[in-house]
Amino acid sequence: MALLEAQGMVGGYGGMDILNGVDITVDTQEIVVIIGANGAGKSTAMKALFGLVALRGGNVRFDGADVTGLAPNHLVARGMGYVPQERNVFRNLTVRENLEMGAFLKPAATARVMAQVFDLFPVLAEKAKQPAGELSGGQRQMVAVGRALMAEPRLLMLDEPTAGLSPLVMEQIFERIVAVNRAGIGILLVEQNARQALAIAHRGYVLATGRNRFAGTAAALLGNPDIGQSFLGG
Amino acid sequence: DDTKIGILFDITGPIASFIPPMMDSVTLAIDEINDGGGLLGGKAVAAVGDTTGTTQGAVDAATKLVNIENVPVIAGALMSGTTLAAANAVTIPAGVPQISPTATSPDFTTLNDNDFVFRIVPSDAYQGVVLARLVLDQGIKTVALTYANNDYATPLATGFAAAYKAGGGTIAAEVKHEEKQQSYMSELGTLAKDKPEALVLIAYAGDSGTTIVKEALENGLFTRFVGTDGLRDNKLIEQIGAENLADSFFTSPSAPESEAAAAFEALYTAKFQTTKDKIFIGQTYDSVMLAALAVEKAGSTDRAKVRDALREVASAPGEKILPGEWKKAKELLAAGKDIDYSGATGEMEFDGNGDIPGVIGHFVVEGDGYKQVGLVNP
Amino acid sequence: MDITLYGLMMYGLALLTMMAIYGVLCLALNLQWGFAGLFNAGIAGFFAVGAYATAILTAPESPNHLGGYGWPPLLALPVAMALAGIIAWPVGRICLGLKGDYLAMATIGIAEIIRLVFKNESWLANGTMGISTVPRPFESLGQPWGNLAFLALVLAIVIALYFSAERAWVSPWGRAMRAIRDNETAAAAIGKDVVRFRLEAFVLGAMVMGLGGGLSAMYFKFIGATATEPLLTTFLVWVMLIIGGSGNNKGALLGAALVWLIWSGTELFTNRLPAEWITRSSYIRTLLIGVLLIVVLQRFAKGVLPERPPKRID
Amino acid sequence: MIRVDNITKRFGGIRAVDDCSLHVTKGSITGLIGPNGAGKSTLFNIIAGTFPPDGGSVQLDGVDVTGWPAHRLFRAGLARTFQIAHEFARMTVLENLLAVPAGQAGENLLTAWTGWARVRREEAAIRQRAEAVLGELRLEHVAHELAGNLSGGQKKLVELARTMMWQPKVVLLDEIGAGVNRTLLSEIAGEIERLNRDHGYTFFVIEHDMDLIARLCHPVIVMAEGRVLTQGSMAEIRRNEAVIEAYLGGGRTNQNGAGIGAA
Amino acid sequence: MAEFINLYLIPGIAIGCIYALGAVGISLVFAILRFAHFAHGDVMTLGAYIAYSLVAAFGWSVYAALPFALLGGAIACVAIDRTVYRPFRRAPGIIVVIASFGVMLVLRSAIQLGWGVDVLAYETGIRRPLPLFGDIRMAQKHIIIIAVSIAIAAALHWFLSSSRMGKAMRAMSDDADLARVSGIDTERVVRWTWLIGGGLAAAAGIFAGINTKLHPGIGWDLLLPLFAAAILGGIGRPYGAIVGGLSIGIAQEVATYPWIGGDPLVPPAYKNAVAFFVMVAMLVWRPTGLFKGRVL
Ligand SMILES: Nc1ncnc2c1ncn2[C@@H]1O[C@H](COP(=O)(O)OP(=O)(O)OP(=O)(O)O)[C@@H](O)[C@H]1O
Ligand SMILES: Nc1ncnc2c1ncn2[C@@H]1O[C@H](COP(=O)(O)OP(=O)(O)OP(=O)(O)O)[C@@H](O)[C@H]1O
Ligand SMILES: [Mg+2]
Ligand SMILES: [Mg+2]
Repeated sequence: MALLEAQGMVGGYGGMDILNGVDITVDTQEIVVIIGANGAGKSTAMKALFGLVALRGGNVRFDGADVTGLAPNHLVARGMGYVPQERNVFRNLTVRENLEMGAFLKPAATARVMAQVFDLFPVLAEKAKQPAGELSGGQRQMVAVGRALMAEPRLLMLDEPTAGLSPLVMEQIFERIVAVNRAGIGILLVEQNARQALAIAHRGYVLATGRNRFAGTAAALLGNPDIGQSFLGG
Repeated sequence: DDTKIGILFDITGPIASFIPPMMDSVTLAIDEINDGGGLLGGKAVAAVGDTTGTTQGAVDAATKLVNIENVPVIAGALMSGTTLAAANAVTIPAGVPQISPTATSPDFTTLNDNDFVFRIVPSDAYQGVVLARLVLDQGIKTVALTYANNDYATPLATGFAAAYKAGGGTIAAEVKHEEKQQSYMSELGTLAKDKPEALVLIAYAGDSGTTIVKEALENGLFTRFVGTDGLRDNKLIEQIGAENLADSFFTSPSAPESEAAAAFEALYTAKFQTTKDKIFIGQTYDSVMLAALAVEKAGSTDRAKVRDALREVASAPGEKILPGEWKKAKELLAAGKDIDYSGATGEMEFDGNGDIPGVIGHFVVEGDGYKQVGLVNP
Repeated sequence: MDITLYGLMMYGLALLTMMAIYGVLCLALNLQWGFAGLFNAGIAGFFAVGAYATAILTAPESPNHLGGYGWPPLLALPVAMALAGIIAWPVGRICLGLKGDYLAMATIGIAEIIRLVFKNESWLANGTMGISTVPRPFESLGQPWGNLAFLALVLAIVIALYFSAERAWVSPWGRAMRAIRDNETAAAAIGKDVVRFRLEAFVLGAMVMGLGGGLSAMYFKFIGATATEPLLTTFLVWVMLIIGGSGNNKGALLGAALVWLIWSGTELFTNRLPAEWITRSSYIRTLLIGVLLIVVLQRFAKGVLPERPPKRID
Repeated sequence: MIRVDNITKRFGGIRAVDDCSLHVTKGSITGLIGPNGAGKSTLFNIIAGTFPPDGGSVQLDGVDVTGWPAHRLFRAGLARTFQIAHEFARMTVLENLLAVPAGQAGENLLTAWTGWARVRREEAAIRQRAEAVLGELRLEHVAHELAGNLSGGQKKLVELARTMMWQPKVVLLDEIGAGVNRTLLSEIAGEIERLNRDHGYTFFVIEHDMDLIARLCHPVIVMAEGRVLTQGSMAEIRRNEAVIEAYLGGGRTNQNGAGIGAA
Repeated sequence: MAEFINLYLIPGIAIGCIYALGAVGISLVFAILRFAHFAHGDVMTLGAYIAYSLVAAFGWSVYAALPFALLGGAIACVAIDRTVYRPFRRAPGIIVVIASFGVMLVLRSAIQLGWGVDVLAYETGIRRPLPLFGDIRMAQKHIIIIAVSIAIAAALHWFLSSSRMGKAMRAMSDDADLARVSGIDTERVVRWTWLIGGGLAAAAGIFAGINTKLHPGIGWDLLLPLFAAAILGGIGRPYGAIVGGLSIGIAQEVATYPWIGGDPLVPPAYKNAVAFFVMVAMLVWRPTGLFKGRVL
């Protein structure tokens, strides 16, 4: 059974529709990537899934239950985790506090999970007491991913988690995503580093102007010359 | 037809706490007029405007009274600043007579007003001089002086200080204070430094007055206070306790023959069940009564005529009219007789500037109220 | 009802005059807030400088305060503006480095200090007693022509200000200003001298606030301590601008008109309350004003006329 | 073109840039890479005058510009983008560009009031240029959208577009690639090459996308812990053990694909 | 010296405590909801009047009424938030400031309608201050005001630093959207903010009433110094607000001491100017307040 299943999402900001019917499914144990041009509506789709953009049509089911329109804190409680594309760290809180906030609904496991996060991103342990706003762009991105992992979600939604990361760290993040996924967590990923993302993914979607353009296995998308031409940089 | 009397009061804003009993006084006057045969063949109606205690609000409210309510005459405003603004910007140019019950600023004396602006309290310049006389008469040779930084207290204090020094008194310390503060202990520290005999305190009881008296007593800095009409308020006795004010004394505009004052007192008590004198209610009543008498005398709502009639009904000669005698006044006027209103707060003999000379009473605390123990002449 | 046409007209004149004077203040504030994002909460201070300067310059000589120089009113206004600007310049130099709300509090603090100086230094402006001999232009024409002429003067000023502000809004100057408002680091990185632009907006706005002060001193023919209370000269202007729509000069004017209508007009209704409510009607009026402001705001959360990017220049 | 000598910048206890010296030659496209937190953006901010250094000096075209405010540097010919997009959020995309050229006549209020004809003429020229830039970056359809409403990648494009509105001598690009679609990015790379070739702009580029760096930049400077680690061609850099360890990693995800993943 | 402590310093501290309690609420609201709450002074007034009603109705001491009035102020704030401010959650701060201006007018006139405009007092008569040591004396009310303020500050410190809700407030003050994404129920945080801010405001209002007397303008008259205190401490910094309140309260009293010669250093009519001067000077020196404000 699909962990996350969204059908015919229509919605946007103010009066304007950005999504004109987007379907997205993520199965348990699956890594799914969304790619598309800038402004295609990828982030908007993620926000809609997470109850941050009001939907005028379509519905979202998580774990079998209809969660359309539920507030984010309920979604987090049900096991969804989300890392936004922009403004994804608490800039004035220290790194440690940022991670603690990630575990807000599961305080008991804080110490254990935080150790894991520090394992993954050792630099964060060094900077644990520094306000996240003073970190370099890449370091912040690590904090953001770490924060989402703290809640031990069953579905992790990442909006361009590797933007601005060094190749080494990008590699590590993708590795970790795979590891997290192996632990039974579904992953939904928006990426512009699309080749690398597709390399670890099972399936992928291509969005264009708020609609599903292509969908298929990662290998199929990578192999499609049209997609390579228009979205993967040739 | 009903006839409107404009009431321009500072209902909200800094002196809001004085207003309710004054409004009762307005009601008292209006009811009396209507019970005694009405005004100009109809009823008298109060058209109320709220200055909000600011220049802008005063001008706005006065504009509405003059133009929308079309009043022939206005009683008000109360604070000197709002009264001046309303007069300058609205009533004088429009030619509407205005009678302030309480505006004490000396500026009114010299105001270029085409004789449209009157007031029925003596100028601060005058009360200040009288206060100085009284303090000297009580044998007090050195005082500390503090006054609120507002348009009521400042000229009074200036007048007092000049007259007191001229009369041989010494002002050991003089401090101007802002109203609405949370504490006046530091001011009192300065004032009490040379241990003067008494504290002359010119402020409203409802504002800084009570606080200063209280803090001074609690800290043993002063035991004797000298106040003016702003302080001579029952709130002071309620909150401080009469026993703590035994040595203190006050001045306030008053009536020479207490016949009129007593008549008013009886009327007010009968209607509002309280024997305690409330501040400025007499002046309010008088201003409304004068306004109505002038309209009645003028026989129309023509504003210039009302203004001319005002002096006639207010001044001698003529048959004395006391508070509560509207009916009599109306009959006399109908018969073409001259009348002379004798107000709750004194004879209303306007001079050329629209001021009254006024009589100042000397008050002390007795029982749980104030008692007039004499009149003071400068 | 004894409402007369003449009375209505006179009230209308007064209403329009007040709206226009507040319109001047709103345009000034829009220049600072709507254009440059400067949170000036010290309108009262510059208003006071303009008002007192006008009063001192135009009033006849008096022993109670400085001067009384008896200048012709129309000569005094530019000087009042200049004085407000001269005060604003160092204030701006010191404070414009402050961000948002800190700037607001600093300016409010300075305005209060200015107010207290006028209130306490009686040699300067007769302290709390104020100056009650300020002449109003055209008053010799009598009523209603004098009032009408004065209104025409104020309206002419408002119109001139409005068109100047509109031109400034569409011009590259306004664009640079908005860029600075949105992101000062980036604006500096594209070559905008942030300090200079801000100071220009601040000083210009303060001068116009001084003009508003001068006009209102003339209109009231009186300037005293209560005329410069922040409630009516700072906060109400903010209410007007925000309700009308900041970043929109038309909104600024509309806000001034609408809010003043609410402020003043409510009394006409509460005055119709039964006689027993005589004391309370004023509180009810305040209540009504508050409720109306909230309702309008909930209905128009971006102001009645929200900010729009200017049309292209051509 | 840019000469950085012994620049140091401390934030509290940490030295973000530590006695760093480097040189960007005129007409080059110089790359700056290094681990996250190496101090690259901080160095850019110092060069561009966004904040002053604690020590050291910066020269632009032979002139000592240390401590110059940002707006003055821009006028001296230095344009830059921000890593985290600094768009003018309540202005349209078009206006974001129109605001750029320095010294517009209409930026003087008196001229705006009195010399409208001149302002109009100037504006027409600026607008033409802006429209061309928008076209090149695929932003024409959002020209009248408020910049604050753009998607993350579009905002980065606006950053880049602003530098193209001005004829600078040198452009500092701080990770314009992050979040930008790869196909579009390679077109942007072409544009950068064209500007460099045809107009002689010098570029100084921070980027984590090695494909882009390899295609565009020579030389490439590697920073780590606030200092220059090494410098050379991309091919040399790729072989440098220290760089691989600190920055490039195994490169498995990096070189087209055959990854670590489940696929 | 004794005179300095008795007449200048101690009243200054008491006033400072009142400022601090009010300013903490302003600061909290600022931190969480990002707007300057204009009606805060009138919430203070409301609290003071609720206490008065209890004193008048049951003959209680005002200190017994304090907890109930605190609750009253807190609940009133939550109610106001729901009816007025909630639609503005995503609106720019200035809009909400203006809405709170409307609330201020409504609250004040409601108080005037409900309780009248007369000047009232919790207790009447004269109470001599208690001798502490030497010539140092302290009024009972001042002892209580200062002691209760310290207790409240300590409780607040515990709440913000140790409780989960306190942490959630910190997160939300930093980035409300991200807090929601992290699973924090932001509306609950908002509710707690108002409960605390409203309660503290009520306490401040009651103390102001105890210190002097009660009238419908009591809170409004304190509003500007409260803002000054909140800003001085650094926006959104409750501890800063406490320090700011105390500094301003003490500075404005102590500045009128005759430090040089026999006259007050600053004429007392300029007391408020001192408060603002301190604030402006401070901001020039430290542009974001003593505690570098922005979040809790
Ligand atoms: N404003 C600041 N306050 C305190 N520390 C800062 C500040 N800005 C940057 N730092 C610190 O300085 C170091 C260098 O940061 P910088 O942003 O220059 O890195 P970078 O090389 O650009 O990294 P990235 O590739 O991730 O963007 C980092 O450790 C960061 O935490
Ligand atoms: N807050 C907003 N208000 C209005 N429009 C918005 C808002 N955020 C995004 N948009 C518009 O919605 C469209 C889709 O934006 P979205 O952020 O979903 O794109 P994206 O696919 O994530 O792009 P990118 O790869 O650049 O992040 C864009 O055209 C953008 O202009
Ligand atoms: Mg996106
Ligand atoms: Mg960087």
